[in-house]
Amino acid sequence: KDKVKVAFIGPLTGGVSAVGVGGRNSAELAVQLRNADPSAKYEYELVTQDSECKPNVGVQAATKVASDKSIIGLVGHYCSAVAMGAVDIYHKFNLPMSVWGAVLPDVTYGNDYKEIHRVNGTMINQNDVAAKFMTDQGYKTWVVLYDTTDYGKGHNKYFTEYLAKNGGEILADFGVSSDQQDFTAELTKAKQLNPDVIFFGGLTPLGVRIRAQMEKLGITAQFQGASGIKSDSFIDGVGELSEGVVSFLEGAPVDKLPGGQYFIEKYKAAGFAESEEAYGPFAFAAMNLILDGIEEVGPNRKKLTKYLGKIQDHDSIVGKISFDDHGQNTVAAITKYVVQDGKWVVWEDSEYATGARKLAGK
Amino acid sequence: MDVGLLGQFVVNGMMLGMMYALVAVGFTLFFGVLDVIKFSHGDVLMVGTFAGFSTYLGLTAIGIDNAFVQLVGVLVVSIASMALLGAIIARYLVLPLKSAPPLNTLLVTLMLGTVLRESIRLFYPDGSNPKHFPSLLPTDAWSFGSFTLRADSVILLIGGLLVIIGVNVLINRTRLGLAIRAVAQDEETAKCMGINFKMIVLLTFALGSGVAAFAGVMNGLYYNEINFGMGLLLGVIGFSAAIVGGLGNIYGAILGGFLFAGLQTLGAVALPFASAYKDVFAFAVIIALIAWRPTGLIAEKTSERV
Amino acid sequence: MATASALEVKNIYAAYDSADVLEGVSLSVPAGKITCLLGSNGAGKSTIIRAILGLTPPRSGDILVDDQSLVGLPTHKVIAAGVACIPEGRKVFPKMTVVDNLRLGGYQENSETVLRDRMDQVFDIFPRLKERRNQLAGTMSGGEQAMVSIGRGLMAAPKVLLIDEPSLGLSPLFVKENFNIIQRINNQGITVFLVEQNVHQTLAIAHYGYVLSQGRVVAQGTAQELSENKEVHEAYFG
Amino acid sequence: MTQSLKDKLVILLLAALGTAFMVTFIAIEEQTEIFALLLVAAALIVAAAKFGVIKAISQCLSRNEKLMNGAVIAAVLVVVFWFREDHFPLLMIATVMMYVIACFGLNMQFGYTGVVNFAGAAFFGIGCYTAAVLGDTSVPLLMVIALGGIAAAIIGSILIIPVLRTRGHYAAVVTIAFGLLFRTFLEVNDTLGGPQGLRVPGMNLFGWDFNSNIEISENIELSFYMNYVILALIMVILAFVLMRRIERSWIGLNFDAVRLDETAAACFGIDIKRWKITAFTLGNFLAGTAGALYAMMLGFIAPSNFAFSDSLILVSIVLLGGMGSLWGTILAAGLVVLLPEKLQAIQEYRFLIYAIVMILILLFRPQGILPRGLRAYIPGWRG
Amino acid sequence: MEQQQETVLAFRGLTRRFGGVVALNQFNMELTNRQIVGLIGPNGSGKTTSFNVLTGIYAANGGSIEFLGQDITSWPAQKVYEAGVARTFQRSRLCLELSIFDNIMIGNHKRLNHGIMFNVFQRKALQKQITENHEEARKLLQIFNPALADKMFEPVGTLRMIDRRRIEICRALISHPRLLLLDEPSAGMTHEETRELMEDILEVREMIDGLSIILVEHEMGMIERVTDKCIVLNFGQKICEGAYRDVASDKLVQEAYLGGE
Ligand SMILES: Nc1ncnc2c1ncn2[C@@H]1O[C@H](COP(=O)(O)OP(=O)(O)OP(=O)(O)O)[C@@H](O)[C@H]1O
Ligand SMILES: Nc1ncnc2c1ncn2[C@@H]1O[C@H](COP(=O)(O)OP(=O)(O)OP(=O)(O)O)[C@@H](O)[C@H]1O
Ligand SMILES: [Mg+2]
Ligand SMILES: [Mg+2]
Repeated sequence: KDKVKVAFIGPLTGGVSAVGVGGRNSAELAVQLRNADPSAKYEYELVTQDSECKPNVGVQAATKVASDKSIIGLVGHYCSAVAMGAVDIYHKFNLPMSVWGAVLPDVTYGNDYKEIHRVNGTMINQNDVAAKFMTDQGYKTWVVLYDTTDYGKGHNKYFTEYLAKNGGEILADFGVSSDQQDFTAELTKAKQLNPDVIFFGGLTPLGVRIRAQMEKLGITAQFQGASGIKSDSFIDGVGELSEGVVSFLEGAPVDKLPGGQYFIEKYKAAGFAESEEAYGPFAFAAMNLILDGIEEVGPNRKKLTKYLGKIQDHDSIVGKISFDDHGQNTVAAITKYVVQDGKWVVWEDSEYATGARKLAGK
Repeated sequence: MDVGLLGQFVVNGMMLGMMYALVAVGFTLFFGVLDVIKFSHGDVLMVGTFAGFSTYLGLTAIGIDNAFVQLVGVLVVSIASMALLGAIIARYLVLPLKSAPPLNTLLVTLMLGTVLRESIRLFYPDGSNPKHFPSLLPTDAWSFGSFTLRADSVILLIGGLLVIIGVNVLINRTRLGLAIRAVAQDEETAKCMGINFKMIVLLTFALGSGVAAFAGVMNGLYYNEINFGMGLLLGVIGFSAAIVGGLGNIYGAILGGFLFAGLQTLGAVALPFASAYKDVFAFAVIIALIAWRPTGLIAEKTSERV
Repeated sequence: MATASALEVKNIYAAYDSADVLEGVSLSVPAGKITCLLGSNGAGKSTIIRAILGLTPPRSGDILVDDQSLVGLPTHKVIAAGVACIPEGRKVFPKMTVVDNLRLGGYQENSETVLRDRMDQVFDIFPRLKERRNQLAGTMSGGEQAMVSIGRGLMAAPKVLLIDEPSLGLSPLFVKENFNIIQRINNQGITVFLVEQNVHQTLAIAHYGYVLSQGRVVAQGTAQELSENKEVHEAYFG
Repeated sequence: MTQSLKDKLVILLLAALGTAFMVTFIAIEEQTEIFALLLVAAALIVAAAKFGVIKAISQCLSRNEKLMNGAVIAAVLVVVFWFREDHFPLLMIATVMMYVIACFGLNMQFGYTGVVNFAGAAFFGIGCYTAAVLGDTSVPLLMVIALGGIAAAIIGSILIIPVLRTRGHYAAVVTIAFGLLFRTFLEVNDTLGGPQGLRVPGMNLFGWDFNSNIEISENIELSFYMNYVILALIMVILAFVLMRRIERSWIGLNFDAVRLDETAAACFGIDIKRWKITAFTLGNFLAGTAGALYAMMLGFIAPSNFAFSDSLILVSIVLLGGMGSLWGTILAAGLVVLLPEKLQAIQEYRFLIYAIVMILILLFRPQGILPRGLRAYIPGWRG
Repeated sequence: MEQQQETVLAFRGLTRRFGGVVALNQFNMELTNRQIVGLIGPNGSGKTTSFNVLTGIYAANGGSIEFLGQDITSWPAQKVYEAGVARTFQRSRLCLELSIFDNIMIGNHKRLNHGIMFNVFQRKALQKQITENHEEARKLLQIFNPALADKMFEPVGTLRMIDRRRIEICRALISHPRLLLLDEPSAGMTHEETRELMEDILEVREMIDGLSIILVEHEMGMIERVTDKCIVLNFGQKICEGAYRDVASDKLVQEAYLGGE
């Protein structure tokens, strides 16, 4: 069999490395499984690069991967700022790629590069659903906290936008820095405003701190997070306080899909030390998509780009994938989750949906 | 703003300030004894917290679940292990470099901070994710209107205060403190006075690191959340606080710590345009303060003669 | 010599990383006496003191205090053996008060009352220090610092006191007084090993002396003998 | 054989050896090979030091400074040409060069004058943002590089009062605070792209587009990074000459005096403020110019590139190389930029390894890899 | 030869306090052209302080300083140096990492061109200035210790204390000052070395036009031989002034400073 190289880029060091390593493991799993498949035409080799979640490092990594002609396809980027810097390079070197985690709309919609695809949804879809769902639950007033990274600021922007559409009211919003420890000042002010819900746009570590400190100050409002907190480590981090926290994530719930179950089993069997985290399935799906393409059209960047451009209703462990003309997966269903007994449970399956348990303030 | 709310801000700010002050005291100590800045201080704090956390897990695992016993166990293990770590750092990284340019020590300890942080991230089970630190203190709370006072906060504040007072007495009133100050100024002459130089340096680093571990456990108990990156910013802020207050005396560290916490709280609460600017605000004030008092708010007594 | 040696230096060699400084120096400091060491700049006098204190450990040779070998001991153990030192250039702790400086002199003494007694004695000798007890030593004039340094040496109540060029930068009156003080110290039974440039006055109070040149002892004898030694006279007496 | 002929041969041999080393080091990817190469190099250096070869070589080099400079430039050109078609190695080489320029700036500040600056990345970043903002305007891009430097110098002047009034650790905090403030400000404030960052147009010199590959003939197409490497090399040479000339002049002497003893310097008429301001401003200027070109080359910048940790990387380059040592800075920049990159295969462990390597180097070479020597006003001249 | 009796330096009621300590108390003195004045007094009597106030390191709390007809009381150190005052320090303050030549050139500041253009671009002219000054420094060093003249490019840190003192004096002299302040130059030297130093200083005085010297010393032999006049300080106050012989026999001085026989 001929050897073919594919690549993965993600943050393997630094604050969000947990997600990055989970993504890398998942991509690696996809390659391993493919290599174990006797019917595969090629033998694949995975090249991984660390972006440190820093644009300059990410651009270096992108250049290294893109300029290596033996690499045919790439699954890359969890951090949007890095993705934004790197897309130009993929275009320049005609490297077909799929994003596996970055949620900023501009990554796909900010350019016309046909090389760029994304299997996960953008934060637009997510906040649309989130705002609608929460107002439907009868909540009226919010206080928003967001970290001042592109992720947090983006969520703040879109959530505010969609909440206004659905008639919710934001009493105040607070930008916090992504390494902040203490939120008592912001939360004390929030407490005074007495909102129904505290929305947090940001990632798990801050989400954990904010949830824990709400308790300290005796804030009883409902806590709602963006996709960034939908991880097991959020639950581990806040302990019992996680009960009833809601969050929203693109993609169909993995364990509900036949392929998803398979992924989870295989991931466990492969014996990775780290968890796959929320975006592991996307990395896995994206890598499989690339591998499918290479199997189909051969190890050729241009052909692979063309192949990806035509993807419609492609089966994957995160549901069907269909790219629009910006390479954005349009079937990005959003799943609503709630924590029940120390587990993220799909809302519709939860006791909250049946009314057996109630969200805060209800 | 009503009084209750104001009170709430004050108590929150004091907790934060106490944490900063404890870190700053560590910096002051190291600076005091060897004129070095040990930048891994924040990370030692973090490791101390994880050591405490592991102790808690261990105690729970062997069936000890009395909160008080657990608390004592957590504190003892955490402080003792960090004191040991501090001494090891002093012995193998700081002392060998004492004749090199002072910035080198800074760089080495900075790198050591990275080593500690990365080690926890990579080798502690699931170390890259935040951990839930247990509440081991009574959680009674008293509410007065919009003001909630929790028993654990009060206990932590008092504990922090006692530690700082203890360190201060140790430095200024005891023979050990005298030796520490002497070693800081002139190693060779201190030796000639019969001071065991190495021992004093190791002790000081053990002391400072023990205080850091205490601050770390306090941090964990207060926020109920710990993570491998928690020490980085705390270290930078603690260092800034020690400097703004004025190096070389513990009151400066305390003042700096509370000042910094006050600025951040004020920034978050009172900035009309956007609370996201609160760090910009706090650091800008710090720069202005240093420009105004270039050797710290409680200025170091000058002794240089021409 | 009839008296027993409080301090014996036996054939020591010492060097800094660049150059050899001491090349086989042997000295003996009789107990209860003042022994002086003379020699020009850079002869290696201070190096001998550093070697005794363990600050610049000798490469070979032996150093004995009361028949206990000091070679290889860390400095604080040397001090514990009953040696104290008034270092070259005073070396007061600049950011500490006079009182703290004096306390450090008696660092190895635990008893507060003993320390207070000794401090009172020091204040008796140097009333200026009592006046300035809370001044930072670093801000004092050169001579005042010398007082602090000597006082600090006395606080240890040592068996052997090493003094390196104490009169450097002192006023003539004070130099005289200084030598008186040294004599007084000696009269209290403390063995003194004195390094000096001021040959006349030194020999006037010393019992025994050595002359060092380029790392070797070139002359030795009683103070009397040395002041009459013609060569020494020519080389070192102004 | 005459002494001078021997010298020349030695230098040529060294240059050849150095070139071979650089090419291999950059080209190999296999971790074991990288470690083997580094070990061999380290062993060679240690052995050479043991047998006094290093000393002889350094004497030989200081006798033939001009030749040595030429040989180094030639060696770099050979390496660059070797990788003419490989984008990534060229990108890394250019990155090293830009770090070198920025670190020269820091060297001027605390290597020479003792003005500590822990906000190097911020001043570098000001250059980057200048390039981003001015890149689309009609300002000639070569000018933009200079303007990047000027912007860094001007914004730096906000700090002049606190920097002049403080020393040591106090000054460190001023710059640390500034660095943090700078980054937070960029992140919070959306006018400069906010946390998402900004695109930066590439360099374009009189119609010569730096961002397209250079086609020499049908089959030979040089990487477009070649443009940046060459421009960066020119800038490094200019910066080096500036630094050298300053060091070997009365200004360098004034800088040293200010660093070593302000009181004595003042008593001999040296205007402490003037020289501190000069060093601080000039240093920031250099960092700013490096930043401007870097941004153009990278094409994209965001606030997270200019964090405290990035400033520390710059500082560590200066310390590792040896304070005030220009060649040391160049070596250290190469090491600090390339080593983590070369360690990519160990992935998430590489920071750990990197930090450990740094600690070891600093423990065994506290004065830096190539400590700065005494000032030789005129090369080879001894009065 | 006709001696110009121009006043070079005058202190009028100079006062300086440190907290409660009055280091200088209404100190008056005058110094004329080419005079060597010995400033003596017990330890802590304010000698060094008077140098520090004069050279602008400390501000005066009262009184004035006049140098060559100008009031320089509140001038910063740099300006005082430019006007022609150079000094040594009681505790040597050389830059130990720098070469002998560098250290001496620091003292030559006012005679060097510090323009950025000159230093960076006019290398030829700069090199000429360097070689010229090197020659001059060499000549000066030759007087004090010929061996040092051959070690011009070695770091000062490797030298003996006594040579460091000599270099400090050269650093002060190289700029041809009008007034040289020497703070205990002979401390730590043997008699022989002290005598040599004294002769060297006298020799230099012949070379430099109109050089006046204030000498702080505790070595009375030196004071006696070189000074034209002595001023005795005690507790910051002048207690006596005159030729050494007269001063030495003064009862107050005997009591406070010399300690009579
Ligand atoms: N730390 C050091 N490193 C290298 N050489 C040194 C060091 N200290 C002293 N020396 C050299 O050792 C020799 C002897 O020095 P030492 O201080 O013992 O002389 P000394 O007799 O005490 O002279 P002085 O009268 O100046 O005090 C001198 O040549 C000196 O330059
Ligand atoms: N910076 C300062 N802070 C506080 N006190 C000072 C300071 N400088 C000098 N003094 C005090 O002023 C007095 C005069 O000191 P000065 O150094 O002028 O004495 P001096 O005459 O030079 O003595 P010596 O011969 O011992 O050097 C001393 O009592 C000293 O303690
Ligand atoms: Mg000596
Ligand atoms: Mg004096």
